[in-house]
Amino acid sequence: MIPLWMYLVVAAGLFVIGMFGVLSRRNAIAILMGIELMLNAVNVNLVAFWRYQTPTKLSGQAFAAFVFAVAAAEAAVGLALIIGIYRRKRSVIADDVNLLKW
Amino acid sequence: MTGFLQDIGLSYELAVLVAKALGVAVVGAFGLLWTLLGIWIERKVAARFQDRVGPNRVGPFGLLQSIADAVKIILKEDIMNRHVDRWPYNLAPILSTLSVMLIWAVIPFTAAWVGADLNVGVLYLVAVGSLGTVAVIMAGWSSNNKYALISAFRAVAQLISYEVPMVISLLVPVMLAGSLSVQAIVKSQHIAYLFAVPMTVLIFLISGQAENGRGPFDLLEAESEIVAGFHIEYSGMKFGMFYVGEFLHAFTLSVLTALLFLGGWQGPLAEKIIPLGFVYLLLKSVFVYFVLIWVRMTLPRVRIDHLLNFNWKFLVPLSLINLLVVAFLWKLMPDTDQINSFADALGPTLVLFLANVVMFAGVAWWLREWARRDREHIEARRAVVAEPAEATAAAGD
Amino acid sequence: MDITAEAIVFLLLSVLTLGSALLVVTTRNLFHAALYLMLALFGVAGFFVLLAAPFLAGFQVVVYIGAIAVLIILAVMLTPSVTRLPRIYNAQWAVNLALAVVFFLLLFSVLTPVVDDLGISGTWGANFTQNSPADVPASSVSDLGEALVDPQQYMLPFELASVLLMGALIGAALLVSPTARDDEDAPHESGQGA
Amino acid sequence: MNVNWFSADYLPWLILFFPLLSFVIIVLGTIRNVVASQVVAIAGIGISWVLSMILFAKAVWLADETLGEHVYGSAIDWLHLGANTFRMGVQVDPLTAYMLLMVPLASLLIFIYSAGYMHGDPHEARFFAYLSLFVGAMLTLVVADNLLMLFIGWEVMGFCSYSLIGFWFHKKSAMEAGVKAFMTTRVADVLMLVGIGYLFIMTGRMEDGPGFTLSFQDILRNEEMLKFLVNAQSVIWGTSAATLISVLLITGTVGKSSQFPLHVWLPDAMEGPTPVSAMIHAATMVSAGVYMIVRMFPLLSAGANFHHFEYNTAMYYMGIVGSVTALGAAVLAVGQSDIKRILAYSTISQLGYMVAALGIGAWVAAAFHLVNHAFFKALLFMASGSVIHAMEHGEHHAAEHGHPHEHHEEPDGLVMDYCAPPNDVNRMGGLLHRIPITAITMAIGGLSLAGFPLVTAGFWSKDEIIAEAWHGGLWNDPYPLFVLIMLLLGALLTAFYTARMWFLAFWGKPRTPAAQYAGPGWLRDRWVKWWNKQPFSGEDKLEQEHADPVTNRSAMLMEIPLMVLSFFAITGGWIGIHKDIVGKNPLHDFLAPTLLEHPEVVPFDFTPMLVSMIVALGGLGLGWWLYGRKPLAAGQTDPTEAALGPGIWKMLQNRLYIDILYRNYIVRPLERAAEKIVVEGIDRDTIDASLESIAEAAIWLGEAFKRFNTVVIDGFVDTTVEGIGSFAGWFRQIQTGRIQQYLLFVTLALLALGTLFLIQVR
Repeated sequence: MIPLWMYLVVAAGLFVIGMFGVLSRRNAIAILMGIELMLNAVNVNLVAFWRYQTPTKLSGQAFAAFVFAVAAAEAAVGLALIIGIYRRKRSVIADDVNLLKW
Repeated sequence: MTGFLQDIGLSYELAVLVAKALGVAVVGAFGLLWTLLGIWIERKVAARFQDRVGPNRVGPFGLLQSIADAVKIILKEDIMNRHVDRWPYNLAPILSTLSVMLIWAVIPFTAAWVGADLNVGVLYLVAVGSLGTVAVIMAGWSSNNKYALISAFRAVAQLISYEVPMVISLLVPVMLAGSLSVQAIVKSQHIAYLFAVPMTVLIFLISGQAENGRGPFDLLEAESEIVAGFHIEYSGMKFGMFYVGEFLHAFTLSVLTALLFLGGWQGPLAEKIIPLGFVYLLLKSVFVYFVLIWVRMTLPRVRIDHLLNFNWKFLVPLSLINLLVVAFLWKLMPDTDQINSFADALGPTLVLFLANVVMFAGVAWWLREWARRDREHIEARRAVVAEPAEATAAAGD
Repeated sequence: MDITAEAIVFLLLSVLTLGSALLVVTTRNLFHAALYLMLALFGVAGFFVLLAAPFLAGFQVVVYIGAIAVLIILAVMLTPSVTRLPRIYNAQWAVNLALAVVFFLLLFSVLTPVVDDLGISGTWGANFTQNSPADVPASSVSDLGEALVDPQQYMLPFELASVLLMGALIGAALLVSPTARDDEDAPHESGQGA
Repeated sequence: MNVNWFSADYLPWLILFFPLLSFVIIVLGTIRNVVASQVVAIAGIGISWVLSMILFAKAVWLADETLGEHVYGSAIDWLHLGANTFRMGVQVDPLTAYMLLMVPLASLLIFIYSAGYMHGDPHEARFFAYLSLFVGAMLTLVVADNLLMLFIGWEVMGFCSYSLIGFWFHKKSAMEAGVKAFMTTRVADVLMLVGIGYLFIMTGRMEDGPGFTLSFQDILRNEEMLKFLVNAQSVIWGTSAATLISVLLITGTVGKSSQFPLHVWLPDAMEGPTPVSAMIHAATMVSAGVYMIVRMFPLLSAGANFHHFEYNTAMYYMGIVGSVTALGAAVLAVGQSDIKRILAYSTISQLGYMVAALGIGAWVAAAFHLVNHAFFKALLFMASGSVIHAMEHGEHHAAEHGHPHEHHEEPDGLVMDYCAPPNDVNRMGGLLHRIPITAITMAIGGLSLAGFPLVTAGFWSKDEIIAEAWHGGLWNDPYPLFVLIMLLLGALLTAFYTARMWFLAFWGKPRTPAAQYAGPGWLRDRWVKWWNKQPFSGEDKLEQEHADPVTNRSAMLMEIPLMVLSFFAITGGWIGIHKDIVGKNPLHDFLAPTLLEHPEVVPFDFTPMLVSMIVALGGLGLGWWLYGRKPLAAGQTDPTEAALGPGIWKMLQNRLYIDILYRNYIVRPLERAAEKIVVEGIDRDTIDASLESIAEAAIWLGEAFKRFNTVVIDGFVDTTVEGIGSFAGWFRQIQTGRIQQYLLFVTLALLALGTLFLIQVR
């Protein structure tokens, strides 16, 4: 079978890619997509560990399920915020929303 | 099948692969062929509702009309606008048909014929069904056309909204059967669930119809408003594939209803003579499909705000209440996990049926109150609108 | 590692997932990016199937592809004027790229025995080389269901998650409700367009 | 401690407790609510009165010699002073019981009267709080079983009199009157405190004695103690300790009871509300002084054998001061036109009677007159308050009828002959028809004051004093004779000015519009109609109620106490009629056991009685002749003024210039001396100068510190702060508001942490 570390490396790659997206994309929606990628990487990790380390205990799956719930909430609120900001400022560039500074 | 293939010298894995591929081919071919027949049936029935004759020129009773249409549509020129978003535009029709065909993978046609008896079958149904949404969105967006985009917006709003009551109503047979597997659900129906939970069936049918964008909920392709909607820019076989996808979607809904609530392939001697189950399933599905055509041909199209209001303010709460009532009663009744015969199922079915009757009465009362309030509201507004006119008239004098 | 069917599938899924993820962060057209995101998520669902978690796979498709990705597409469609920005990255993207690479190398060095094989370091790896796990119990789906509502296990987080979702539902509705824009000070471009 | 609070031993505590409790409740709780304050105050004194009556009944029941021997009472340890302990306690002997008959009753009636009189005053609740405290202090003083506790009550009363006289503190004259009363009595109180202290020391010096003590039982009922005090040499050469202590204590009374020469505060004290005057003149303040010397009489008369006309210094002191005061105040009263001031001087005069009576050993008579005087003086003051009320009302009423208000300047400070318009008897006249109840009750009180023969209380008590003086004067001892003559002259003048006051106020025709319209109230108007033989119609009643529905209640509240007191002003004296006339003198029998040595009863002699009758009737007759026969008309000169001539009259009106004398030769020089010596010499040039040099040194030192502070500490702190500030200014630039930059930092931190973790694992 496939060794565990391969899953982990794939998840790490996914995470890093998502992280790059989050850090670099100007569009807020694209940032949100990056976040989704990172969350999925975490999920892959969780499930992979569950599968390889504790297949009889369902902690990994349960946590993945909670990550789903959190991701759904985050997407809903995040997108609502982005649309609200867009209505107000006609922009979804994250750097344009920089009022909160010195 | 695998055994036969191994006998002729194939390795186990390869045998399985070939068998699966054959199964897929058979199922897919059946689906497409059935489409031709189904379209003829639908056209005939619709014609009857509209006091027409329907197709009657090609072949006996116009039976070959669909084939003629298919030939025509395949031969038509495939026009592609220069400004379309190429990849999504081309992928959308495929995805549209594919999402339906994928559903068929878990459908148990008989006691033995089932593509893949997944233990998360119902979840699979929901998951794959939601892919159809993506197809519509992709088509609507990539066409680079205002009407198509509006249609895509409507699709998102409508399909995501109606997915909620549909999934909730799907939970009811899952709960009653104690399994997510479709085959298990079919097998557990010693009495068809229609008699136990008619309310759930109703909710499922309504929300399913909306999911398909058919019947009174066909806002996605409302010809009078947005000139065919998301597939406005498609022609030729791409359009044909949308058409096939839509039809299959609707028919799949009938099949699912038959499976989940009408006992599927179950019927007299269905377990002895395996193919008989297929006939039963087909009959039940066609019956449901007839009902759906009936609804579609009878009711006028609803407005988008009505559509969403109806869903969020009526259907979702109702489905939740329904789920709670059924779950509560099911938990209350003894030995519900050991129903192995018609006699075992009789008692719980009766109880649930009575509860449904009570719920129906409540819903009827609720709707009446709602309508009354609506009427009063409208009248009050009418009075408010009318009064200033009189006042200005009086001032003018 | 032998070249088994599973390995091939894994390889394909990896390429699919990582490739589409890369496209998600690099594509200029956000709509395409969202579609690629769907693809990446689909790949993750495939991993779940491979990891014997079909329930989560179904969940992944329903929640992520059917709901979250579609919502993202909706957001993209609602903000049409910015789908084709002149620049898609901000000023710090080079730093980010370097950082991401370093981060990945760090993780890679920790996770894999490859580093050991290369002789770079003898003791870094945490040893994730196990490749023949025990079988998953047949009842894992129903076990998961029971675990989520078992007071001894995950009932509290489960209920909290439902409260969170409810809050998110209400919050999102409130944020985009028409009455919430009353105090708007930005000019209405849409009003002038007509 | 297991205490039965309703045994006679503990009941006195409760008697003084309830008014004090009312004070606390009003001050802390109901100060904002007038009605509640009234109820609380009246309930407090009412309970006290009921308890006093119970106690009095018990004492009378036990009216034999045993009450003198074994008084009711209890005491607690209060203050431990090394080997000694001050004990606080209460006792009830016959004298206390007799006082308890008068004080709570008069106070209760004054309280009820106040509820009507003070109606509408914005600070009515405060007024009742002070009244309650006043009564509580007086009751403390009355039931005290030692001199220290008595002194506490004494001083609290001093404070209350100050507060109540200056109750209308926005009025400058009232405020100054309060200060005057307080300061004048303070002079005496200091001397009295010295006396108490000296007594305390002397008792401790007695061998085989009770040790340091101030207890009445230990001192006054202890023959050896009295003998020791008489024989002990005092610090002043030639006087015994007893004499010195007595003189000091009597001086306290001179201040408290307003005797010459410290009488000046009392006439001014009526700047306070009239119920306060009634309180001070009758129930509490001035009575306290006399009560104290009555109480201490065994000590004051120690060494004297007055039954055989051998007097000691203290008695001479009392006799001379008292008789001079009795006559002098009476003379001054004749020249006053302010109704309250007339009564004030009459009080001084009557107190002089009591002090003089003690000076000749007439102990029972002094106590007798004290209580009787309290009753009729309370009556007179409250009646005068009613008159003033009526006059004020009349003034408003007259203004409504078109007579303009007379705007009068109120005196700013000490103006001798100022007389507030509503108080001026010259502006009255004919009030008998306007306020008949007041007129009649006032007539009763006046007759009692004048000593109208045989009927009134005043006659019997005054007669007893005169009889005692007569008895001494018969032996050709000049001292009793002097007292007798002074008192007789005083009695004559008392009758005269009483008659003058009453006739001026109530007789004849109204001399001003205010007097013409004087007096509201349903009862009064009803009486007016009845008196004028007019029917009192329902219409009249409606009109009245419409006009002033509240005043009717006040008027009623004010008149009830008058009627009750009228009863006591007459009958109060009947308990002390000489036993040779009616066969038994219950008062004398009751009071006598108080003293260790029972006072003898002077044999009955008809002559002094006849003389006093003649004096009283003569004075009244003279008054009637001058003022009643043909009533004073408006604008007419006072007949007395005409008879005496303007010089003497003016002198009388200016109170014989005593107040001005004090002001010019005592107060002002003292003030100047204080200014020169204390303020300038000591305070400014010595203390201030030294303080200033210290301050300058401190300032110099402060400057040095300041320099150190600015340069070193501030420099350090400023540099730190500026460094932090500039660093922050540079550092805040990382807060760009760009979320992705923040995330970059987070990631960097994560990377750093991860690396660190890895290194550690290694």
